[in-house]
Amino acid sequence: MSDILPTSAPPSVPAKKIAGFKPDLLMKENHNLCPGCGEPVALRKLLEAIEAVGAQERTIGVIGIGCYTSFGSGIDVDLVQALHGRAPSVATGVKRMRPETLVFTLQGDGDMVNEGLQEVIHTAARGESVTCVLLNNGVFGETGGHMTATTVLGQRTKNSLEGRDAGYHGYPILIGDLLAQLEGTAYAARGSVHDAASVMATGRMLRRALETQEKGLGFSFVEVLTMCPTGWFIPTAEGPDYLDKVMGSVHTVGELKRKAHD
Amino acid sequence: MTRRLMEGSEAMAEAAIAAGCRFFAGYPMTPFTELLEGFAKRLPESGGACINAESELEAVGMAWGAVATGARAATGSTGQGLSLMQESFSEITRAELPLVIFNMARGQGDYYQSTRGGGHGDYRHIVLAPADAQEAVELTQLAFDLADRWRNPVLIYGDYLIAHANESVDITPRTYPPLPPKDWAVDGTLGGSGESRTVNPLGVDKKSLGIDPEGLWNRLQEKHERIECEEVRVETGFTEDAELVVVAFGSVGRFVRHVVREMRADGLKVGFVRPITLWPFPSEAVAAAAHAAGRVAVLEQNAGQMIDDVRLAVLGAAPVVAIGGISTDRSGFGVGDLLNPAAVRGRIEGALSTGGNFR
Amino acid sequence: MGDVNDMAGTTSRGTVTIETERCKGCELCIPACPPDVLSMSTEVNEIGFRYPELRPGCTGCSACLLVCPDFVFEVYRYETPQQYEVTP
Amino acid sequence: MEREFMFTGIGGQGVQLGASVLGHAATLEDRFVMLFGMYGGEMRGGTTDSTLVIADEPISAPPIVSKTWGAIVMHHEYWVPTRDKLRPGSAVFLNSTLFADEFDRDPYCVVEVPATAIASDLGAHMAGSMVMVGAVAASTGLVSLDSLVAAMKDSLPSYRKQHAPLNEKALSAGFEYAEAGATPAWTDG
Repeated sequence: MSDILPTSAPPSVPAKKIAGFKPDLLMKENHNLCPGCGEPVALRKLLEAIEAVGAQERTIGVIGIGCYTSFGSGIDVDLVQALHGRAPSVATGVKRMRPETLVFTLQGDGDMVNEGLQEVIHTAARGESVTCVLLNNGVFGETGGHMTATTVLGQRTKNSLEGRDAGYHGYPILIGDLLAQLEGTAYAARGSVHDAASVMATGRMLRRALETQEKGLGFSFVEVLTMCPTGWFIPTAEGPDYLDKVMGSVHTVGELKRKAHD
Repeated sequence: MTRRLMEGSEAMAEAAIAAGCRFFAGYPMTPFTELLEGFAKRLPESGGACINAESELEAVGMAWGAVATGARAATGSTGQGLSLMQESFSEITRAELPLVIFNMARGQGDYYQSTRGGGHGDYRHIVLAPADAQEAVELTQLAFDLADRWRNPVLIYGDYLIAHANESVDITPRTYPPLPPKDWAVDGTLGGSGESRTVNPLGVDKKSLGIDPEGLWNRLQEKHERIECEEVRVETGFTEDAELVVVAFGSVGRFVRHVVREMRADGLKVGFVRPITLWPFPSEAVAAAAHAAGRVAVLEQNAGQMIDDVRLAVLGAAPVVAIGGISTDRSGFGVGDLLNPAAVRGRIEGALSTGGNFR
Repeated sequence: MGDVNDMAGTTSRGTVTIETERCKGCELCIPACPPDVLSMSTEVNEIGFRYPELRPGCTGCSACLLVCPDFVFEVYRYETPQQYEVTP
Repeated sequence: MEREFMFTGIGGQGVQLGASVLGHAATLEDRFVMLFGMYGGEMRGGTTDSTLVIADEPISAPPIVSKTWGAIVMHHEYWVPTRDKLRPGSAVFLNSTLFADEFDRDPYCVVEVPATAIASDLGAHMAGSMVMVGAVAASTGLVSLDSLVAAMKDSLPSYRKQHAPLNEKALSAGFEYAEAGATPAWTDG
């Protein structure tokens, strides 16, 4: 083991720091999300995107109910905590009263696609100038891995133990594709955080979504596929592969709509 | 001349806007619809926004967001629609947001819903029950002041008659004592400073980096106790020498007040107590009137809901009888046979002469 | 990063710091590392998790930082690449 | 002093507009007014009524009254429930062109106005309620003709503004037809 290098302190020889622990808009490094969770990775990119568009001092976030909710208290932008499903409506009220701000929502798939499906659809249809971010892992992580409206066929969850069966449980909703069809949606994309390249691509999507809002083009939406090894009952190290192969084969990654952009 | 003849709904919308309301969201439902129309017509020209929401759930969510920014905002519906909004009301109250809510109810069957906190958890709304359009205008303006003063939702309990009768009203904005600054509201400007804000129903303080539900609960309960001490409003009439006191609220209270005046003119010793705040309930006024008269009748347009509060106020010191009942028409808007001075008089005379069905 | 393999194990163009005490041992950084110079420790940290350790050959590409859910990495690029003797 | 009126008829006869014009005219004269219209789901053809209370102080009466000081009856179709709310001595204004019902007139002060006929002569057969309102104003002294005209102009929706001149003629015709002060509303002047 003699070739293990010291990593507890910055290098003593001349070197340039190219990336730090956390985005500036995060107040603390610690959080209580599970090992291998994809949500903090997506949230890092969201905060970096806010910094990239220079909206640190005029951003208001609306947070739904899910594992990421606890993470929210450590984000250094103004926040409104909404109920399960209601974030797009709450964001609508925020944006209408504070049109000069950058308004984003953060919801999980249970929050957005189960409980609040009509709210996000109507918000998109109205072309509301907000950016809705979906952290999609196909399960209710916080309750312990139950089936959601985005769980893919064959996926095992606590209430689809033999795998989601179309005849019994119905089909998953591809929410990004659904929202992209609406006239009020100016930008829609689906990213993933299963590897470094995907994380970087997701960061670009988030930035484009925020830019869409800044330009007043309409509703913008980014869905981020995230790992939930705890809710999927698999080892953390297998999370990225599972996300890519199982979820990513149905919820296909890529930009879904880019209206009048650039 | 400052009085104008206006439909109650229109007057309430104008009064709200005169009080600084800049956001409204609602979903059409009779007899609430005209209030929504009033806001839709007048808010844009006042620099505000009125959204014809796709459901009551969305309406309350939008109002929630608007009020979180520090704007004066309101939503409403009939009791049916408010049932859909209750989950949000619970959270909005716990987030200490000054939302104003209009219940243009179909009758008085929503008394429990309004005063007990129709949703989950321990909470109360200040509930104001106007008897006519002028009072509806005044209570609408007061509602925005009370909501901001206490950082607590205020609900206005109206009905079909309040909504649809045209009356002479004066909408001149009232002035109130200075309010505390809204230093809790989100405007985005503190991002990245380490001082950014969070509006939440969980007792989260960003500095503490955790939730404090017990601290939040204690603070809310202490606030609600102070509201109970300071915000009781009630109208009483002829209670000093009454042999029977009739308790009624809202439009029904207006019928009772009118009929009691007529009966007094005819030499009958009846009095009335009309709670203007349903919560906090004017227990002391009810108790004093009951002790003086020795008999209490409650006339409400339901199977007996406010009568619980009357009995709690009277604490067995006088018999309390229900002389109301449902009063509906074919349309279900709560305008039925009981809403008639002759019918109201019949009920009160029954209680006065026979003692009624005192339980 | 096409020349990474040539340098693996001998030359480091960059390095990382690792806040091992905050690591939850998810191992996502291990396959994410293009030059494959991260491996899990045999020891555990204060909260009971194994954590990544760095061997020579880091390019300073930041992939580990990008995929880490617990923000334990900081990434540096050397002004002059560092040479290391490697234990066979 | 409070004066209650029931204004009744068939939907489309201008009952709601007539009551509104009277109410707005009284408002212009700084009276307190309450106006509550009831009508069926159908816009025209059904029975319709409006309760109008005018007072010189804040109104005590609720929007639905049991007894009225006066009634304005555009058609016999709705006569019986209207009659049931009258007090002895109540003023009753009958649209005699269309009213075809027999009843004991002794308890009431009945004023017959051929409102529809007068309106037709003016070339405005729809303006019968305006004739009636003019007659009520003259007979009761409730409001002045000037206030009625001003209130009528205020009450017309924008898409009906072209009817204002004929409505004004109808108000004047009714005002001239009725005997001034026959059924005075304000005994204190």
